[in-house]
Amino acid sequence: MGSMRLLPPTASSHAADMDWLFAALIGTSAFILLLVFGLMILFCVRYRKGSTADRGNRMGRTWRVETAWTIATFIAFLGLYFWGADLYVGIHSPPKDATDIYVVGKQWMWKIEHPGGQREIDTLHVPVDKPVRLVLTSQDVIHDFAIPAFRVRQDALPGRYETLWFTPTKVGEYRLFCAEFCGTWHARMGGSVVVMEPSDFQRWLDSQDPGPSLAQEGEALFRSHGCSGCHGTASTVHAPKLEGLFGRPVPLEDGRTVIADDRYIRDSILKPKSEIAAGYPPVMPSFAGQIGEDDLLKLVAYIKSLADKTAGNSQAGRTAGSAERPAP
Amino acid sequence: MTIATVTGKPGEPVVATKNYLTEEGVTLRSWLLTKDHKRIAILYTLSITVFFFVGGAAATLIRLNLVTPAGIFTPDIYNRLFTLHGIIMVWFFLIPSIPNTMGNFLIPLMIGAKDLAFPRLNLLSWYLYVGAGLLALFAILVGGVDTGWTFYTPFSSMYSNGYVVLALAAVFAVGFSSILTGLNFIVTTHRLRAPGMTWYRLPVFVWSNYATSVIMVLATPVLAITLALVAVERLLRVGIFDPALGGDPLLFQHLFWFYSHPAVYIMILPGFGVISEIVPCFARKPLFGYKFVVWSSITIAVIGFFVWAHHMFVAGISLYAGLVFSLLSYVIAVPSAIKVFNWTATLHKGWISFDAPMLYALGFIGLFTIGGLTGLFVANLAFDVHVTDTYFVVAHFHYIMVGGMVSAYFGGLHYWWPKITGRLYPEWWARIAALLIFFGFNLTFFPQFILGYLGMERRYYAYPPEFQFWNILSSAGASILAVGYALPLFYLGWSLVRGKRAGANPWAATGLEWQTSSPPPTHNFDKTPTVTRPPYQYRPEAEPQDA
Amino acid sequence: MPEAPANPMPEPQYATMEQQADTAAFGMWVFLATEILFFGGMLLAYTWLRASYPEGVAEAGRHTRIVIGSVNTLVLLTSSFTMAWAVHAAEHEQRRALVRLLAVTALLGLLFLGLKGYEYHTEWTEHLVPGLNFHEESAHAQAIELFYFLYFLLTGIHGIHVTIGIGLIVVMAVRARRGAFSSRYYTPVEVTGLYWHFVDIVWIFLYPLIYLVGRSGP
Amino acid sequence: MKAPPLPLLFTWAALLGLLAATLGLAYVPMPGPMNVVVALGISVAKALLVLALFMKLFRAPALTRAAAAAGLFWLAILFALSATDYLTRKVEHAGDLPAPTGREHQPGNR
Repeated sequence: MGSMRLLPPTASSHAADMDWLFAALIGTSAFILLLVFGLMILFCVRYRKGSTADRGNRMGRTWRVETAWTIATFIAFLGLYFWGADLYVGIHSPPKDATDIYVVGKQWMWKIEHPGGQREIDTLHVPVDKPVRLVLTSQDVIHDFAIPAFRVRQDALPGRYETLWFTPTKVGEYRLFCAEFCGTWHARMGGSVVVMEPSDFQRWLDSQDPGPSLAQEGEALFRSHGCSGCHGTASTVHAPKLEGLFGRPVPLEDGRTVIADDRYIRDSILKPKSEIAAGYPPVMPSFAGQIGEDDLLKLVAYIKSLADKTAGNSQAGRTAGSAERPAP
Repeated sequence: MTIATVTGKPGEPVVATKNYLTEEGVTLRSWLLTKDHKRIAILYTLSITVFFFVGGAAATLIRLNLVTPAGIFTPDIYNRLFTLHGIIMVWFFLIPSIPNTMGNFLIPLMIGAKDLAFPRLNLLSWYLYVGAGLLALFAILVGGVDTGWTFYTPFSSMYSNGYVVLALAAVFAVGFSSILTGLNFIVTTHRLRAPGMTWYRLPVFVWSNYATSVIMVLATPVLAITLALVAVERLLRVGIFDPALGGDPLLFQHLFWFYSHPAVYIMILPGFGVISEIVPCFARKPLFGYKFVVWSSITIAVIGFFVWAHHMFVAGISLYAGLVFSLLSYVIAVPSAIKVFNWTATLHKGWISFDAPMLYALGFIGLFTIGGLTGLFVANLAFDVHVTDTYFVVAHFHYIMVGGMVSAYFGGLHYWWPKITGRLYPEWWARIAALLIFFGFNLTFFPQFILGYLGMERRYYAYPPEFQFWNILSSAGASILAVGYALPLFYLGWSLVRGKRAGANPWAATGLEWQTSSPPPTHNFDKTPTVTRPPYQYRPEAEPQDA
Repeated sequence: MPEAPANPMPEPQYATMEQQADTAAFGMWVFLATEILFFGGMLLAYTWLRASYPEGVAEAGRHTRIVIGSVNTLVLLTSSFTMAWAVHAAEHEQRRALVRLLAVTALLGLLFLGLKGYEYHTEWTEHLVPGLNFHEESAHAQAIELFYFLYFLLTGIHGIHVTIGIGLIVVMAVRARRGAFSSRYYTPVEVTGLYWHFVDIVWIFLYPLIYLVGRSGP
Repeated sequence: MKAPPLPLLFTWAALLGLLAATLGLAYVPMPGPMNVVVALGISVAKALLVLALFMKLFRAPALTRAAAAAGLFWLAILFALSATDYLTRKVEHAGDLPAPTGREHQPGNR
């Protein structure tokens, strides 16, 4: 039998803030609860039928009391609202230097890919005291990536990216759950989050067979799906060149201009006719249904890796290799 | 309250010679084709009781399964159990519970009318309810629906096996039953009040059923069309809720919660009404701040529509939407708090007696206060990020729905039992049941708050071993609760045969329903009463006749 | 054979016929409020679709049969007019006029359904029925399919309402012929009229949302 | 059969006129969302005519008008509050955030 634990482990930068908020909520509630229960019990005893307590001078006008407690509760509630809202905005504002880790949910497992290409299932290794941002998506139904020890959770929806960030503060192993009902083995869709010292984490990273990086895999897919036939440097088809594209504005056929971000790349693969770059014929076929979510991530990563290239020099591996390592 | 004509002299027990139970005949046909609101209320009470125990049986099995971390049933059986529990309890017990039983019975009596405005629609509503209920049971038990009562897409539309379309059809149909009831209550309250029965002379029970009806009429159609869209998506594999088909699953959630959050108020507002009747009667004092209580009901009914996306704080809605919906959710907590303060203040300087209905009412106030206060927790944006979809939420809404609404249902049932059946129930048994329910309930659901904060997720047939301690406590409480809920079945049943005959007004209560005989005649009043005073004019010296 | 006296007694819960008549009309208005939200859910879905796939919806809109849609609008608007006239006739106890106008209204309703049925038929032959028989080469095929998905739902559910309305009107016509109504008692005709006008109003909004989308485009 | 009452006849004529107008204007290219605005504006005008004159709403008791208004008010709630999410949701899109590139850690860099 489990122990009589009252609080989950406190292991992220959000967790301590959340526990303070929890304490404030409990304090406010306890105050109201004791007030209501106390008065109720007091009245029930004092004014029970048959008691001789004085019942004279009953309150005639009630509106003053009513107004007073309406305003008092409203102000207390507003205070709690702003506190929670402030934290919520924080939970949704990842720091710039957060490391991105991709998470794809599918019935009934979490597939996790580190930026260096290391892959794991149902376990997430992260270094302590480093901000981490998870980019979540799902291959089938809605899942939810929940880490109670970090006090965070976020639905992973099919067809779009959601994000979630935290800074682990305590080395250890913590529970990971799927919190949105997703079918038969919903209760078994989870595992653990392992928080390690940075040096241990680096060792762990190195010991993993990283496989090709996301971008390198993306480059392979770029060829195997025939993308390079039109978008490649040697192609004769009049198709937009992808080198140096990412992050830049793209003028569209209908006069609008969009930034070539993750969404744009993703949509251009799945729904190529929706935002046609100005000056190009709308000839690209849709790849919707042919490329899975994890492959899409790789393609996007590849196109991103071409961001600071100029046409004619497209070797993802070399590009990636020459990039600087993350600050230790 | 001054009444022009009542059956018998005031203060004297009226032996009903002519009453609705026998007047139209006692054949099955006379019951199944009745247009009398009181008989339809009885039909509803019987069928709702059946569904309550079906849903309760599922709950018992759920708690049984959760005694061990590995679970006892297979995940598929467990998933069907909580789906059965959710669908039956929400649509076939909670939503119709008080409105369709006591509301149906009492609204015409309380406003001095002979029947509801549209008796045929009322009967049709019952047939829809029963038909839909049987269909839902068939779909879940035979076809095995495992979507949960929320039917989230794309799981429900594309991935779930089982008779999901039939279950959707059942909920669609019961929605129309609910709409017809709401429509009938709104129209009746507006058009059939007795002379002198002004709006501010209406009992709070009528007001809160009116507020409930507004929600029923305006929210339910959105649920109906949403579920229809899911069903078509499932049948045709084309639709607007599955991203693989070009749709948006959040659109489903918006439409679903546009109904299902206000539906929470459908479930609790009538309970407020019942408590507002019981507390003044047993405190022998007018309700404190009548107008505030009335207008907080109406405010809740309207603002209840403004808060739905607080179910979606981690579902992928925008940051801005989260900020708006959380603020609105805090706003709606205020009128709920006002009600609790008013009931408590009603006790002040009263002459309080602790008959069974009052015990249920006091239990309601306590449990609803805890449920409402934990609502502040889950409405809090940041806190919700930690506890959404955990047992914290489960405990929160069970405190409102079961601790609150079911207590109110039982309280009202005991309070009006003499009026409905003409018999008194054994008081001590009723008090024991009320106490068992209160303690059993707290033992069942309080540990779930702790489980939720620890991170135990909803809809898990198995869980990590460190959660077992609290789960065992919860399951132990559930067994006490089950006994508490089963008890009234026996002693109320017994009272039908052996109970002492009740007079017209055993509690010496005010209100038109107590001015006619028990059980009332088919058309309620021999002559339409005239009302000259506000409600709840209690005087301490008027003692209950049969107490 | 008259089925009911021209000045019937109110049902027991009402004091007077006037109270019963007013209550029935009010009940219908409350029901129409429900109906607004029923169609409202689909309209929100439509709005979402149009905001998400503007080009696809515009292209799909150009596929629709503008002639049938416009003629049908004309038919329904006219039927609403004859219905209003019928209520006026009932009020002034013009029994023959009432019966005829109700008949014309019902016939216009049937004409609407007939044209709608023909339209569905052409859409079937053009492979525009989502899920059952859909084939579209366009780049916006998915959006077009979703548009037609909502199109069939909206017009289908509207069509069910029209059918119910025709049924009610026929019943009213038969009862009117038997002399069931008088200037004191014509509530059922009035209430049926309210329902029919509502069905017309729904179509007034469906018409531009379905048939006029993207007409100014290429 | 007597002639129809003039108000009804005029209403009918006005409705047909508006129908012609909306049909014609639909083919006129207008900037931005103006086509939709015009089309829906004309629909609102038509609906008001039907409500006011065919359904006699403006002569109806206040209660009846309240019922009709309630339906529209709640429809407005549905649209307005859904819009708080849909009109602001892009902000949350992954594409707007600094995105991973797969460059940080490479085998060659070990």
